[in-house]
Amino acid sequence: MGRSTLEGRFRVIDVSPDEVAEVVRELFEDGCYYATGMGVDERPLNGRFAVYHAINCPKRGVYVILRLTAPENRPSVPSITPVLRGAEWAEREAHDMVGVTFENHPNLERLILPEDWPDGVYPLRKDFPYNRKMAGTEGTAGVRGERHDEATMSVPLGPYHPLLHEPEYFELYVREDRIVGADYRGFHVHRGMEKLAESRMTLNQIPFLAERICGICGCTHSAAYCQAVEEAAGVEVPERALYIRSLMLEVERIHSHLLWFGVACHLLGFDSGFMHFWRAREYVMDIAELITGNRKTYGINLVGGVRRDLSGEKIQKTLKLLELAEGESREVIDNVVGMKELIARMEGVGVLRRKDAREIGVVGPVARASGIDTDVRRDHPYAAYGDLDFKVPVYRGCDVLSRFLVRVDETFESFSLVRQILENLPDGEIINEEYSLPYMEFGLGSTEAPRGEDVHMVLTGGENQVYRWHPRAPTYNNLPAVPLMLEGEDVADAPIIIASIDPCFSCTDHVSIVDAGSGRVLWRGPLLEGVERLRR
Amino acid sequence: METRVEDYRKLVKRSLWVFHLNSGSCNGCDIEILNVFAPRNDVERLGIKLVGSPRHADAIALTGPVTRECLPKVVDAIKAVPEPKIVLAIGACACGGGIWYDTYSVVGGVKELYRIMKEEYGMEAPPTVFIPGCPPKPEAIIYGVAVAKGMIEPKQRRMVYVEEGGGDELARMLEEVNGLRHFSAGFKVRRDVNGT
Amino acid sequence: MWLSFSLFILILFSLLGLAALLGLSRRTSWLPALLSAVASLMILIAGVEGSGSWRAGAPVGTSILASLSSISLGVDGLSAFFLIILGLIGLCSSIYSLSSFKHGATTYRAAYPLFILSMFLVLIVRSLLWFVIFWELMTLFSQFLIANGREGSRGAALRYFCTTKGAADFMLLSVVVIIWKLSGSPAYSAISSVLPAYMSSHRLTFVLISAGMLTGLGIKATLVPFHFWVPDAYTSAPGEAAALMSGAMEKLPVYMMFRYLLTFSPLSAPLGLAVAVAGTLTLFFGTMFALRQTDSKRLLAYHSVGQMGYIVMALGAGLYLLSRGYTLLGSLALMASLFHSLNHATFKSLLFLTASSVYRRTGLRNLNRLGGLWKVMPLTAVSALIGSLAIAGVPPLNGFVSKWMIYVSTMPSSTVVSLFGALALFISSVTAASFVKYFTTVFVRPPAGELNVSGEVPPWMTVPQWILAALCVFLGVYPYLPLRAISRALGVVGVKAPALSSFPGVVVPRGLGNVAPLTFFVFMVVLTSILLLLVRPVMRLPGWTTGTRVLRETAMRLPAGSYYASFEEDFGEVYGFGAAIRRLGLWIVRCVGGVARAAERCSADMNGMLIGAFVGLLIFVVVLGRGVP
Amino acid sequence: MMPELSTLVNVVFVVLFAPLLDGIERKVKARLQTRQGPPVLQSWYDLIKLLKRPSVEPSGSFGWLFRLAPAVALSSVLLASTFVPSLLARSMGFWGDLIAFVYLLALASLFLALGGFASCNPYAQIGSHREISLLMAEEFSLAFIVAGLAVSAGGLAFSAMFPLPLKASSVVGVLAFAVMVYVSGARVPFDVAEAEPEIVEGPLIEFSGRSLGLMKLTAYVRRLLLFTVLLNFVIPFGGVLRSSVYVAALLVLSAVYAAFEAYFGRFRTADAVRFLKRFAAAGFVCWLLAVLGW
Repeated sequence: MGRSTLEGRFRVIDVSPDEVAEVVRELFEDGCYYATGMGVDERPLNGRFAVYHAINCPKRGVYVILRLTAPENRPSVPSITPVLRGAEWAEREAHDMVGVTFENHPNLERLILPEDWPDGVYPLRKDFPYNRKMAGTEGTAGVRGERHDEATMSVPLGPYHPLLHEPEYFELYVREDRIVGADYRGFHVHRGMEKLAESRMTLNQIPFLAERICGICGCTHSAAYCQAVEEAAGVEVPERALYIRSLMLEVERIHSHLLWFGVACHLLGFDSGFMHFWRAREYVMDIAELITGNRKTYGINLVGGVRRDLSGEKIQKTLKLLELAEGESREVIDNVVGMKELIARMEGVGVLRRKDAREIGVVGPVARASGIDTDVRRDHPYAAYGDLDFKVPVYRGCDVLSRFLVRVDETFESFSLVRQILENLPDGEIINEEYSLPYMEFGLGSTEAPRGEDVHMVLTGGENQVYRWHPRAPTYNNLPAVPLMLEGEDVADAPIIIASIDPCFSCTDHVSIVDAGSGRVLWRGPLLEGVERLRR
Repeated sequence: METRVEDYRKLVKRSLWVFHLNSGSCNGCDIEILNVFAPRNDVERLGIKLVGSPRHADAIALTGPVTRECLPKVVDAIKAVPEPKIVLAIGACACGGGIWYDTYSVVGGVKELYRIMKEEYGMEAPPTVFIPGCPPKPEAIIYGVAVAKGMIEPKQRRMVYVEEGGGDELARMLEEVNGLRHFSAGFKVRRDVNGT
Repeated sequence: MWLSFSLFILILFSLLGLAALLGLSRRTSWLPALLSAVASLMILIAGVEGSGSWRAGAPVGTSILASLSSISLGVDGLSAFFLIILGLIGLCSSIYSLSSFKHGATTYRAAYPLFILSMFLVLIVRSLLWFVIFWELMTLFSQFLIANGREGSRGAALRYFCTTKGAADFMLLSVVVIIWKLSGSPAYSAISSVLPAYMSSHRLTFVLISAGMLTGLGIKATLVPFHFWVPDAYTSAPGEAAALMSGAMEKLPVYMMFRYLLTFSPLSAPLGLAVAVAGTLTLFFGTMFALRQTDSKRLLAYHSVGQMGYIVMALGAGLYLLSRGYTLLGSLALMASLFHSLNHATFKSLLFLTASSVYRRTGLRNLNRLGGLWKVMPLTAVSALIGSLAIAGVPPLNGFVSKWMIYVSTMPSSTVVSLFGALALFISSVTAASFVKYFTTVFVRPPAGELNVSGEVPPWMTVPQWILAALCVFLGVYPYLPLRAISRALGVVGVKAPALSSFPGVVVPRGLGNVAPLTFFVFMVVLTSILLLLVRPVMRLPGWTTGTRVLRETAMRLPAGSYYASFEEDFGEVYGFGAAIRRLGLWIVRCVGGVARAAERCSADMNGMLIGAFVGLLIFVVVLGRGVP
Repeated sequence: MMPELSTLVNVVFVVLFAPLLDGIERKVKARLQTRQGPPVLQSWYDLIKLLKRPSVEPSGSFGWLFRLAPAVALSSVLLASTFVPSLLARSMGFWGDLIAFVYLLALASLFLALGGFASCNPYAQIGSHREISLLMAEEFSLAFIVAGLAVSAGGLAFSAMFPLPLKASSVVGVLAFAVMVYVSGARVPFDVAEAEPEIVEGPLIEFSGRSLGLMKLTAYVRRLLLFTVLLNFVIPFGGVLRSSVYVAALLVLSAVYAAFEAYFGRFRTADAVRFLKRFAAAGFVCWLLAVLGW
């Protein structure tokens, strides 16, 4: 017994360059938003470059994939950024990594690669060996003070600021203790994962690679990847495997949210909160270790199913641990919610209005805190979520507190989901290895990560390989909202505001983005100049 | 070199302040580093503290495979920690580059990093403790830190077995061992050099 | 004194007169400065000598016109104390002028020595009539120091003129004439023997005369709400002139207040309280406004206002406490007031000189733009640091000792004055904050852009700064010398100063308070040196900016406008209230100075106005003079 | 005992005991966070390590001021410890009074901030200006409390104030002063100047090794001295009994304060200033009671 939960999840449409803008506009007016896009070097197949735009239509429960191609000698397609702002980075990413030019793109600057990366070398083209190292290791981003004047101060935040245990760089412009603008420079964690996957990895190694996109929410990435391949190959996944996948996804959500609560408390100077939340979280880590053998990067998902089964004894133990975790979490959260000073530091801070949220296309708890009712688990059911009963919390406060509360509600929904899964776990196989991989079949998998919608696109490559794999993490969509949230806030609130989207840069940075509060991206000119100055 | 390490161990025996340096990690190791400060493991009881500024640090907890973009900043950060210092290379990526050790945008672990530091910045590599794992469990991290503090001796040791009359082979091996010295420094080597 | 008084005055007159004449010539610009310096030195020596035997001049006549033909001069303890201040500040700013005079306008160079001369005369006359006349002259000459041809200086001078001349001096003059009428003679001795008794029986006269006298003096003493002329005037005056005005000229109203309040008028608690309230308002609003300034000289000017508040508050509190029977506390407060006058003169002129040095080298007063000058101008920087710490009241520098005396004399009294002491303590921290800002924005953190600075100012500019800096330390560490002069000064106005010195500490009896600045100094210097040896850094590394390379260092600087933004936001109502008070002050001055307002309307021309003022003054004196017996 | 000798004992006690007190506070906080926590001597271990390590000077810094800052800061608190009776009741009391004490602590803060500015680090600059903002707000509250206590005791010298006469105003004043001890000790939520996750320990960011050790010691001594003055206000007797009561009370106080600290999040600077502005009312009440003679 088995089924593919993903039937009718997406529709691929070949569009001609002339009509793409019109199609996109129609979709946009229909309430869709831009999910992700990728450039593909299809020259070995047909001598052309292709661009895939994935557009999410939550109302219809379907992703529309628009495919554009361009000949090898003139790799240029029309840009859809003028119609749909959300496509800007995806197009620039394709330009940077594959070398496709987008006509009429407002700002086709370098996006992902370091500043001293040579021009005209595109890592995701098939003729680029994945392990070629480029000369030059000088730094790139630095304090530029682009929008600086004598009455403002540039405050560098990162890459090694204790706020984030990840290398990312924000530059805040501060005037009289208020933030008047913010720039962001990502890319620090770009590890060449997509190239690695299509060059050196086999189909069933990639789930492990995908888990290492992010150490916090890796399971959701591997699940999304597996779903994409299953969709492309039409693999029937056993029910039990789907339940176990959901189980791990929910366990991961609980651990991620508890982690976030702890970090948020720490950022607000409430270290006791950090300690108590992490104590509660430790039980969740135990659950993960019990079920998968590892505390994180579970390595549970494979194409066609999962790797480890659950015994009755483990279920009993898990339930016991779950009770402990839930009890302690509730106690700590009740205490924290009762702390007036702490709540006051979150209330009305980092406001992202619903209108802005929609335009930027934020996902996950950030969207739900701004009154947008969206959840991939409900809108595009996958794994076992179609059978499970859960609520999607939506708050309208638009501030950090709302994001906090959304996560609180979600955490307890997840506790209930884990319980439902364990109680209704169907019998049967845990993996279906009887499938054949078609050549050049497109697949899309999406999951609701703790941080929001997570989209993976796959082009299968036969020979037990993928031809192209493109993951998109939720932080990619949420980050552009941060400068908006920061504007006009007290500089002391910057950490909690940045943290309020629960940013996961390593997720984002396999692709990465640039955003400037002004909408301008200011890297190249002044940056190279700066490098020159450093050399002198 | 050996005496320096002994001095260092004496210095940090009861108090070790660690600066966390993420050179492009996936967060797995970073979260586990935070985890050892959480109540269950609570390494503050061993006098270990996470500090925000490298100026205050005695040791660097390096995670990640050192991406190309991070490289100069990582070098700056290592430079910013006053001597004497050691590096705790935490996780598979930091130890050897992990799954992406040879991709175009990754330098590939501390060893490569030290080579570049030496060649391009003229910096001596600090003594290093390797804590492998993906991510290493909190217990492993605590073990590594305890080794660094001299609370326990590392179980692994560098040993060189040489056959009689090795000749050229011996010279090559000794050269290799010498090349390793700066980052093994009597703590722990990543692989034993077994000569046969 | 080996010199007879007449000879002394004659020498001073010729020195300063010659200086003024020479100032008219462009070539030997250092000569008038040198002559002024010599004259100031003589004044200083005279002040230190404080000869009570110096008397000169004929007895005062019976009518104004007759009185004008004779003049009575003399030095007593009180005027000697203020002569010390005048001599000291005059000396330092004149030395400073040695190399700065060549930039000034001719009128400026000519007026400078005459300004010193007129201040000297104000201090040594023994008749209220001549006091007013020299006071007028002093205002007149100070005018030229402000209107020196720089941009905006004319407007500033106009405002200064309208306020001080229009409102203050006319009011002062009329009050003086009334006093004379009441006491029958303008001589101090005559007034002090007749007036107190008269005024204690005529309360209304007492109130009116005191109000007029204190308003007239208060405007010059920059009391809130009459402080609005200060920032503009001090910003447009060159540094050494601002130092002279802030250091010396502002102290002259204090001198007259001491005379008036302690010898001309009866001791009265409400009057003391009123003065103390005025002082408290001044110190509070002056300093709170100073905190917000982003122009170096405006900041100093507002602090000048604030510090005058301390002096006047202590004076008022002293009066109040004396009249309420707290003899010890009252006399201590009066001592504190005088001591703070001296201290304020030293550190404020020092700070004005440093601001001026910076201005001369960079052409900037904007604290948002300035920065990093320690590396270029280390001598100025260190003296500015000492000055900043002194005004901030850091122990054991002089600002601390006098402020400490103020707190010790006010706080323990179980009267409302205790609250004023508390406010002064708070304001002291605001002063410290403000000078952390002044010092760090000018000398420490990086500038907003490349500053085109050629190096340290010439030695003639650094020497006076260092003299004053050394004084800031000396007066604090060894306060016994100034305290001796102060007891003598207080003796003149009939207050017996308590014996405080108990080496090495200053101990106020009955457990009121005690401090040992000399011990502090020795302890701090020794321990700090030991620790400095201990922490000698072994390496230099690039600054840690959380891993980011710095491409533009100047971007990462706290702008002066951002300092203490949260604090200012939370104390926002203070600023609203302060602005309202300022408007009130302007309104009062407009009402009082109707005459001046007419002048202001009819003439934008400075010369015309001056002539008009003189004519007005003459008419006033002659017309009123007739009525006096 | 001679006052000189007893002062020496006091200074040595303060220096030795202050880090220990911090260790106790860390232990208490750890227990409240369900952790075992560091050994009570941990702050001492940290300090010894720091003092053994060399210090670094940032290359863009203003060397003299940067070096001077920790030295002056520590000297000023040590100077304060010479005339505040701590372990032994006799000390160089005539060296200074409450005003001198307040000023010396402010001097330490001032040089902490100046050192921060001298390092030219953006975070240090932000931290330093926060430190001074908070200092001003603290003095606003403290000034009224000091005035109230001065009126109540009839003087500012320690001879008059230790112990305070038993009056309503003294009680209010001591309670208010106890709050100021908490605030002045840069404890959460008033540690805005050295907030680690926001501005990387603010003014201290560039200090390392010995100079950092001196700064830390300054902070510990400062906390201990604040406790000491608070206890001196209330301990009415002398002799051995006083010393033992004093030490016991120190331990209890620091445990209580640490426990409070574990249950707060950090304020924004503006919030902290606003709190202190309002708290001045308590000082005013104390003053009013004192003037009324209660």
